[in-house]
Amino acid sequence: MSPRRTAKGGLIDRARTIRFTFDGENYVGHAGDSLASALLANGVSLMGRSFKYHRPRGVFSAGVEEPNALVTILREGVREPNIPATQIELHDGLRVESQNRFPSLAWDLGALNQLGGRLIGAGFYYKTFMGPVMGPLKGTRFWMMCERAIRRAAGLGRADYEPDPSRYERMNAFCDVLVVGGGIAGLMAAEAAANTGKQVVLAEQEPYTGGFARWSGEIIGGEPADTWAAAMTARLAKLDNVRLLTRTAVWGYYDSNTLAALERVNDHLARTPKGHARQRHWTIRADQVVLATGALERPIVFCGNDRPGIMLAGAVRRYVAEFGVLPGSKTVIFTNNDSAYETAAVIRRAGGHVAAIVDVRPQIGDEAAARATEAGVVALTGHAIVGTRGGKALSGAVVQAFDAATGSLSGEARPIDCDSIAVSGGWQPLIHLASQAGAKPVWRAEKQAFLPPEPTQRWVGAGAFLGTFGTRQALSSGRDAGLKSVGKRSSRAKLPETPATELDLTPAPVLEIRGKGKAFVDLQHDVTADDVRLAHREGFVSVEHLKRYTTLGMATDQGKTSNVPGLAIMADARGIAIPEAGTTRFRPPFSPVAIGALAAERYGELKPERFTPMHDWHSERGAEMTPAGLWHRPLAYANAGETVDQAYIRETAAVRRSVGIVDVSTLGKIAVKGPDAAGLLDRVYTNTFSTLKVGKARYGLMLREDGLAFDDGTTWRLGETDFLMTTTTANAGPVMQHLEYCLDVLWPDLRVHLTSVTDQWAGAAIAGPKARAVLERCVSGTGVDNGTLPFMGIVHGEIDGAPVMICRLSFSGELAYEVYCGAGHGLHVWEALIEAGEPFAMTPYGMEALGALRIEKGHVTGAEIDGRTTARDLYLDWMLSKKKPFIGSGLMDRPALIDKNRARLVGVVSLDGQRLGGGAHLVERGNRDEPGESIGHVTAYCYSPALEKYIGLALVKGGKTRHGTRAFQSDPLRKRFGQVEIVSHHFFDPNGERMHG
Amino acid sequence: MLIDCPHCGARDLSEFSYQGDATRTRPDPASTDTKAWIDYVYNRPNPAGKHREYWQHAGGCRAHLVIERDTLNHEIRSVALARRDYNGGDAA
Amino acid sequence: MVERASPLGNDFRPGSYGDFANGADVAISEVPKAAIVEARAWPGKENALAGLVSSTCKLKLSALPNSGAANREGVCAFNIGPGRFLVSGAREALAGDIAQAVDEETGTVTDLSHGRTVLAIEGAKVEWVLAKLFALDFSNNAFPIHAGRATAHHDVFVQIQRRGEKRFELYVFRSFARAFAKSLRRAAQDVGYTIK
Amino acid sequence: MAEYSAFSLLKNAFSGNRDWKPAWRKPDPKPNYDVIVIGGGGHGLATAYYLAAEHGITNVAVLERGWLGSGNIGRNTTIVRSNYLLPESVRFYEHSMKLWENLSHELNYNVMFSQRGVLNLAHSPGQADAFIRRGNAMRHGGVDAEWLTPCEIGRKVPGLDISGSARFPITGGLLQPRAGTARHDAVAWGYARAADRRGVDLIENCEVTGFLRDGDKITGVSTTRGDIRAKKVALAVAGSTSRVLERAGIDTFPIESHVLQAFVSEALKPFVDCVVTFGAGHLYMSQSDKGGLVFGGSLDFYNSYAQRGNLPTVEDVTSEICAMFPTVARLRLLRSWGGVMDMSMDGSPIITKGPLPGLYLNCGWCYGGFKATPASGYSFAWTIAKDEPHTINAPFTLKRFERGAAIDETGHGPTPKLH
Repeated sequence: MSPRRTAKGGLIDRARTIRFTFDGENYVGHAGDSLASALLANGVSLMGRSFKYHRPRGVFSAGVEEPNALVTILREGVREPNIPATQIELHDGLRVESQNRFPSLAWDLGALNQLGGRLIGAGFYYKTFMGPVMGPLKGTRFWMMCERAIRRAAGLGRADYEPDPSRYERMNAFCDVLVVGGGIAGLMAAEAAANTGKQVVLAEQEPYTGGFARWSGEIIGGEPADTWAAAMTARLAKLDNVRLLTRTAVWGYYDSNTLAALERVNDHLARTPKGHARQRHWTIRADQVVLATGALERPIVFCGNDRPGIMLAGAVRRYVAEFGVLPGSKTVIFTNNDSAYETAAVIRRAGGHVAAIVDVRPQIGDEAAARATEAGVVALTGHAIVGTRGGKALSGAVVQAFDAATGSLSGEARPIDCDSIAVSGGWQPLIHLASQAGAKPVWRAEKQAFLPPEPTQRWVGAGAFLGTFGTRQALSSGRDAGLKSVGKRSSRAKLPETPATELDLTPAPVLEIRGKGKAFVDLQHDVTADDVRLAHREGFVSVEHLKRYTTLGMATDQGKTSNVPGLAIMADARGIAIPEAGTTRFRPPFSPVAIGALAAERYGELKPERFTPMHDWHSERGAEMTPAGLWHRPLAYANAGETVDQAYIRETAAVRRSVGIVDVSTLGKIAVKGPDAAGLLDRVYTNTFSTLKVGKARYGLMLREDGLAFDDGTTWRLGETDFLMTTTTANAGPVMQHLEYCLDVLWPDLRVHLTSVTDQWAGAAIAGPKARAVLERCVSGTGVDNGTLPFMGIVHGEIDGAPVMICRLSFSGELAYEVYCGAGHGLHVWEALIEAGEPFAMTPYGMEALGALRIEKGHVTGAEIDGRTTARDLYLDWMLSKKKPFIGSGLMDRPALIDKNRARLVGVVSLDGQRLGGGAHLVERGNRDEPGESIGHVTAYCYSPALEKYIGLALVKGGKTRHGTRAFQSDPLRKRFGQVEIVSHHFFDPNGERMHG
Repeated sequence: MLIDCPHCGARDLSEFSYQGDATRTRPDPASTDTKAWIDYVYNRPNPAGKHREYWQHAGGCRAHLVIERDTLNHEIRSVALARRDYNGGDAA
Repeated sequence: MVERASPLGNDFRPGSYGDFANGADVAISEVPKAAIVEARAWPGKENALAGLVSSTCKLKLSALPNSGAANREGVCAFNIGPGRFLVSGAREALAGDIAQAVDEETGTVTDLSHGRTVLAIEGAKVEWVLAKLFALDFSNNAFPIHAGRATAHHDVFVQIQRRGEKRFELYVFRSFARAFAKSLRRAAQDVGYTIK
Repeated sequence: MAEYSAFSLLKNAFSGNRDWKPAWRKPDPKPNYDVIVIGGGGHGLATAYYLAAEHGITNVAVLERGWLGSGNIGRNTTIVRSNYLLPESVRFYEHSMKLWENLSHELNYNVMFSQRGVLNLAHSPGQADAFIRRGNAMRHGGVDAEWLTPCEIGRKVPGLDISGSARFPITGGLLQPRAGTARHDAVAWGYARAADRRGVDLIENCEVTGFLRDGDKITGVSTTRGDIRAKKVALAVAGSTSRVLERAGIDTFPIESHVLQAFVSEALKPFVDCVVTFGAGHLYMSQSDKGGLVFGGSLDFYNSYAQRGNLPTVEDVTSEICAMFPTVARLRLLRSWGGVMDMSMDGSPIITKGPLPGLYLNCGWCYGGFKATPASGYSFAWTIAKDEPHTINAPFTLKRFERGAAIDETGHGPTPKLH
């Protein structure tokens, strides 16, 4: 028998025993236990260490607000740190470790930090560690040395570097009503809304719905409350229009009633079934939301309030009633309201012992007194706990007379033996989501709580969320909210009967007992009441300053139990009311969310892959692939034993010598159709397209509105009103969007349609002196001779039965053709071309050779059109029409854009046989160590087999005027330096004889 | 955030592409008034409150929309197709 | 006639996958469509275009947003934008027929027969699976039979037509088809699926 | 006011920490100042400090609508770097870096500047070349920069996916060793305290509602705490620039306000040392001294003053961090928040005299203002004091748009959302 397990009672399944380990020790619990309840049942009260002082801590709550009992779960081969023991459902094989301790939880060296207590109060680090002004530790060195130690002491759990093996998924949901919280109010709201036939989603963060009904011990509708809740849940589950989500925390309330929720689908199992998600990220778009999120209990702050064994009174009640665990053998209750009296009675009913009830209020009502009597004690009214005893476990409390009106203590301090204290400072509605939705919470003095604001989005509140406590209120406000959410008025129908209670949950305005010793406000971050007062003394009085200066409320629990007491202490120090001290805005997530769950199906994938029709062919030929946006493109087809460099040089040479073939399917392609198609092109291109003849193509350049170069490509006139525009691979999307904007916004009068046909066409470029010969061997239905297919001409024909469209254009400077066919025929045509090329040893080439060929020709691409260059910089001024305006013509002549000293396009040749480098700079001074000012940079480089030299393109100040001069390549990052000659960027066949041949 | 596309209906923010201020007018294409071009290309009212702006339903029907949205709370007050001459739009 | 290659690759093979111990709840297949075109009307000509498409394809297509139609021969059409329709069928000549039928005063027709790949998904859990990928309401009320939607899954444009109570056809850009099929299959893992 | 030191800390510890004084006074506004700085964020406070410290101008008020440091300095991802491409930027941010390196001493306030390095990962040969171009530009500008191979990156940053099979394989990385992070709030508080000690009035909860004018000339401001006159009025209000300028009658301006979200995970033991950025998307991440992984990505891409973002960006950013560090998937997001960025038309700031007589303007920091705080304050103070720009901010005027001399680090042109 577990030392603290009650003989009977609770909702656990005592017949099912579950084995688990904590720090390597074996324990047993029962189905239905949380890790926290199972550890408590085993008599384990020390569960964690605090952040800063490494003080021993036990579990403080029974839910999501837990600040102390954080553990690391070891599951599926990875570590999952910082999980509250209160949120872990016990399952067979569960392995957890405690955190932030060395060498063990019981004996932790970090606890030495406590010796420095006063020295390391709030903000101490801002005042020191600045280090010496001179010497080896000057500057930031001394601080960084200290920081190293601080960082090691800080942090909580440890992560490892193993990739998370889990699957996550995203789910989109739409509903009329989303009910957040499956307690009594939430269930009532869901039923009321569902009965009208609306689509309802109910989300409950705990494993079971019912909430308070599960442990209240009350009667609802003539049956035990938990039975009532279970039956109600079963009824809802049967309805087609209701989706019940348990283990689902709604954590974010975004614009347009879009809410985010995390479902822990399989965390309660020993392992996630194969193919299933560990967690599911829900995005729920709800017409209306019912917030029935309940309330959290907050503590009273007193000296020594952090010892293991001190817990919220409501949590104690839950452990006893829901889990059948008594948190101690002798419990002292400390409260400022009536709710804790029920806890006292519950402890006694379960066979436990209440040592005392200490109440700060001078007197109490009859109902509370009756509960005290039932618990076997007389309440010590007008008293407070002023200190505690014990080490790693609580051994006693110290009690003194207390005047709630003045906050003063009097009389003798008396010790009371106990190993458990249940404390209640009243209840704070969970208004996080309402605050995220856009409005500020409102402080209500008569309730001593922040209440929800007026809705700024479409939500209705219900239950304890509204600051009205009690089962009766939950039943009625829940049903009302459900009806209101579907646009119905409140019902007069009878509600389930439940006995009235006279317990007064309005707390006395006492949230701190001042005394000597450390009184913790934020338990996890070790922020004490004195720290709050220190912040006040130093002027950090605004709530945001307080939070930032002391770190109050910034721990993993986000201050769920500490925010209100912290504010109360600051307000008291400033002599103002709590609302004047302010409240911070709540930010998503309400409770921590696995980052992988938010990445969901993109975890491990990030972006979809894009393949050309010939992709598998490239792979089979051993091409090394490289990402080009989302596409995969061959870098080079290296033969066995060949490096990529050797391969591209071979490929480049083969094109110049005979013929090569390259996959150009990735080029952006846009069908531009309609009577005004030519007119549109004239407006977006710097040059003229209306004069282009049908069956011909033209190279075009686009500018941005600010006059800088945007994109280039060829556009083919397939018919009078039918153009095929090509763009660079990278700019396919932006150009499409740009053109659509032009048509929708700038020139809606133009009758032009745009369609992305990038995927419709597979493309292969055949380049080299033998290119025509290759086509002659395989093309039918058209001639490809110079007369039929002149430079920039287009013909239609067939290759091995597949229709093709061939345009004679050249990026390489060779006689070259682009062969386009339907993408579904892409591989077929490619293979036919390869076969036709066999007599000429046609060589497939990749991006590197493509680059080398274009560099030899001085063609520009993305490295030169980098968003900062003008047409003139690239010596493309000949393309700027003077006859018509075009996008960019208005601003392209601004003075700095036509400045003589701008960096302009040139060629560079390495003079010392060293390779050049993309991104290398050019300098005038021949001093490797002091190269002086940069005059430009190399945009692209290659080894040119045609010139047998390393060459490159560069943007250099003055451009052409430097032709024939010498400069130096300075590439300190690659540790290269050497002399280059600046030449024309037309390295190879400057008059284009080869491509026109 | 949801945007109620006049053509497609309410869709998630992730389907839309923001295209900026919709109150500027482009100078006459042939205009050589540099100041007017500068104003058009660079200057924005950038109000805190009601903002008239273009969005494209890029992950949907591809139409550009004119939206009136409050930049203080993201509330959308009106959505219309930038091209109002589509019957399809009016029928929605 | 040269047969068209599927972009889906060798991984896309018939069989049962995922958690199908209790039966596969959806089936995924590639739908061969020899003709896919986008027909697009000039402003004010939407109804005229819908009429031309209807008479050419023998179906009842309206110009209303998100609407669609299909006939018994498997020709289907749906609206994907203002005045924009995606029309498809198994007969290759359909593309040419529509192009012929639509005169320049009504609109334009662009052949996408090679440019789009069509995947069908059907079965009891089809809505559950699709809801993982798209922020769309797939319930019958919100998305009736024959209706169409233009949407996106992250970087992939997808046009969807409901073809039955529990059947949808998804049109994706061909170059993304393999990646998209992978996403779709992963989304169907938990319910179990077959590839037909 | 006492110096902060280990000794003062010890002395105060013995007296129960009861003798600490406010870090800055809470004065009422005077009717007249030499200079009014509107905006008590990092840049405004730094400006006030340098006016006093460098130019002896101490009759200065900083007017803050809320509480000091409540703008973007209180809600950023704390990265300090000078790894820029264009010479104007390199010069400016390196000036800032040098001020950072002595800032804790200068302010007598530990701003926890930790020079742990910033590493930019590249994922294709083209991107590697672009980063190398930047690194070389830095080296030619006298700034530290190194190129790391994937192997070196793997050793420096365990947990990164450096495999060739990654969706976007890492092809190398640009490291600036002197870059790092600083404690953002401490920077605001340090400047505030140092300015206050030199006589500057820091006035919180004082919103500027209008401008006092003599013809065109700005002669002061109307505030929620009354009219205040000044010889010079300087504006440093980040995301609110357009709103405040509107009160001076300036209706359009090359600025858009956008929301940027940032994220922090639960605290962990040391996990990653340097700042890492992911080049196959847009993501930057570091670990705070408390242990949280602090990260951010792109804007939400629409004009906003709401300080709250939306879900798609959250999903984008988290999927990128998981692609970079697969193990992070298992860790938990603790908190997200949003700030309002003043996005300029070329992605570079505006620090200038004008646009009206008596007015001085500091804005357009996009989402990189934090690292610039010292140089921004320094050069803005210079501009205010001397009525001409310092060499480091001379290129950053409004004129650059008219001249076509945009300083466009990303090359995206006048599309603020993309900078």
